[in-house]
Amino acid sequence: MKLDVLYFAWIRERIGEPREEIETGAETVRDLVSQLVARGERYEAALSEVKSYRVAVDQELVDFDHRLDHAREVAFFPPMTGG
Amino acid sequence: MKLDVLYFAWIRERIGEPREEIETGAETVRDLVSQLVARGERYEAALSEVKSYRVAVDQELVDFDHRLDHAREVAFFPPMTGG
Amino acid sequence: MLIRIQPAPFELAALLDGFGAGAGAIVTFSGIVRDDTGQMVALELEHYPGMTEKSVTAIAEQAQARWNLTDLAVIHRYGRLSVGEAIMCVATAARHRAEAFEAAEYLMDYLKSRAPFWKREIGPDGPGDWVEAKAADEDALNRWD
Amino acid sequence: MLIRIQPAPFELAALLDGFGAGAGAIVTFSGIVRDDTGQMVALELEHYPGMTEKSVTAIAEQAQARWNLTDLAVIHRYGRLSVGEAIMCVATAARHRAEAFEAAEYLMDYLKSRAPFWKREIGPDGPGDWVEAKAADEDALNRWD
Repeated sequence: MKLDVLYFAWIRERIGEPREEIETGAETVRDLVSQLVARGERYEAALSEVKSYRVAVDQELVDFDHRLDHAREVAFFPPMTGG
Repeated sequence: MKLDVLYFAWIRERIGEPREEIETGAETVRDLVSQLVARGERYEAALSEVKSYRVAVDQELVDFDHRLDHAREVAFFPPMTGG
Repeated sequence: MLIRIQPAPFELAALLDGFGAGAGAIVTFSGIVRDDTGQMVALELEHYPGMTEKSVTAIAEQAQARWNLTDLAVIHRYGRLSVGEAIMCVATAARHRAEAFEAAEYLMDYLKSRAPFWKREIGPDGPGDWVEAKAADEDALNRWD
Repeated sequence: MLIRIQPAPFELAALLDGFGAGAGAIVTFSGIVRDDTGQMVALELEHYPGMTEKSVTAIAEQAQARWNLTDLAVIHRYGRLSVGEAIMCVATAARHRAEAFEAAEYLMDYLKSRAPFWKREIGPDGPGDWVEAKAADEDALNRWD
């Protein structure tokens, strides 16, 4: 399956790009994170500490056990600081 | 002692005037209320139910036991409805 | 700190011009004449000249003592106000939102039950009932004890 | 209901023109860029185009479901905002003040921690630290459970 993966704020900076298309067999967000972290240093620096960031699948906040069955867009970002 | 006595809202309407000067020997607000109520129907209709209104002495809210020693102005009015 | 007791209308925008420099959070509350019955054309607000400004100032000073506000304003009108007109407003400015919200609610709770204003409904045939104070408004003060 | 996510400045006065017809109470909150350190010249707000409007709308709809509001507005900016500029505002209109205040605080609590915005401080030498989310802001959501 092909996923659009988006990065924001310091996660974007650590990975070095705002989005990429990823070919994956990941069943859950957690699987996708493992696959990304295995890509090397930049991804490890951005995504290894799962408590430091949030995930949205198709623009809805989800937890790490969320299934990616029909997902098209996954976004990783720090806790929000709006308002 | 001479006091300026002021009436507001429905108390003013029942008594029929907004203010009057009253010569009194009342020691407390409660004494003054008794003296006023004894003046007749209009005052009774306005002031006999002490739970239905408030009192200010020299423009500060007080309770009925408040002493009138150096008082100059006493006001009777319903519970406020500002805001 | 700005306190105004006046019959004239006011503009919230004008009040906020330059208000609360250095604040991170500004809260405003506006009270509007509301027609609940479909029978009201205006409110008549009576007040106690002399005591009104004094008590509103005292309420504002209590709020300033309690929260760290960078600015505070209260405008309260009296006289005849048509349905839809603004009766009053408060504005609070603080570094953080919780302070600004709490101070504005505190001001409203006290202005409602401790500032010497009395409202009467004016219907198509003239003056109607005096608005009665609500037990809920008196109770609201307890949360600040 | 008005929701706007935009880089451009906004005027609270323009927002309030005609806002909340029939309401007795209007509350507004404005968030302003604050310089706590004396070293900040601006904030840069990044957001998640697509998700932002969706999540702000969902938050606003939750507030409307929970309180009886006659009107509601949220404007939230993104991009570079100088110290002293308004970042965002909410406005709520209701019959009574408690509803308007609660709904405004609810909106703020959720916008703060659930709308996809991220702030970074810009100093005289360029981009500085990302603003960290506060535990207190996350905790503030619990009061609405």
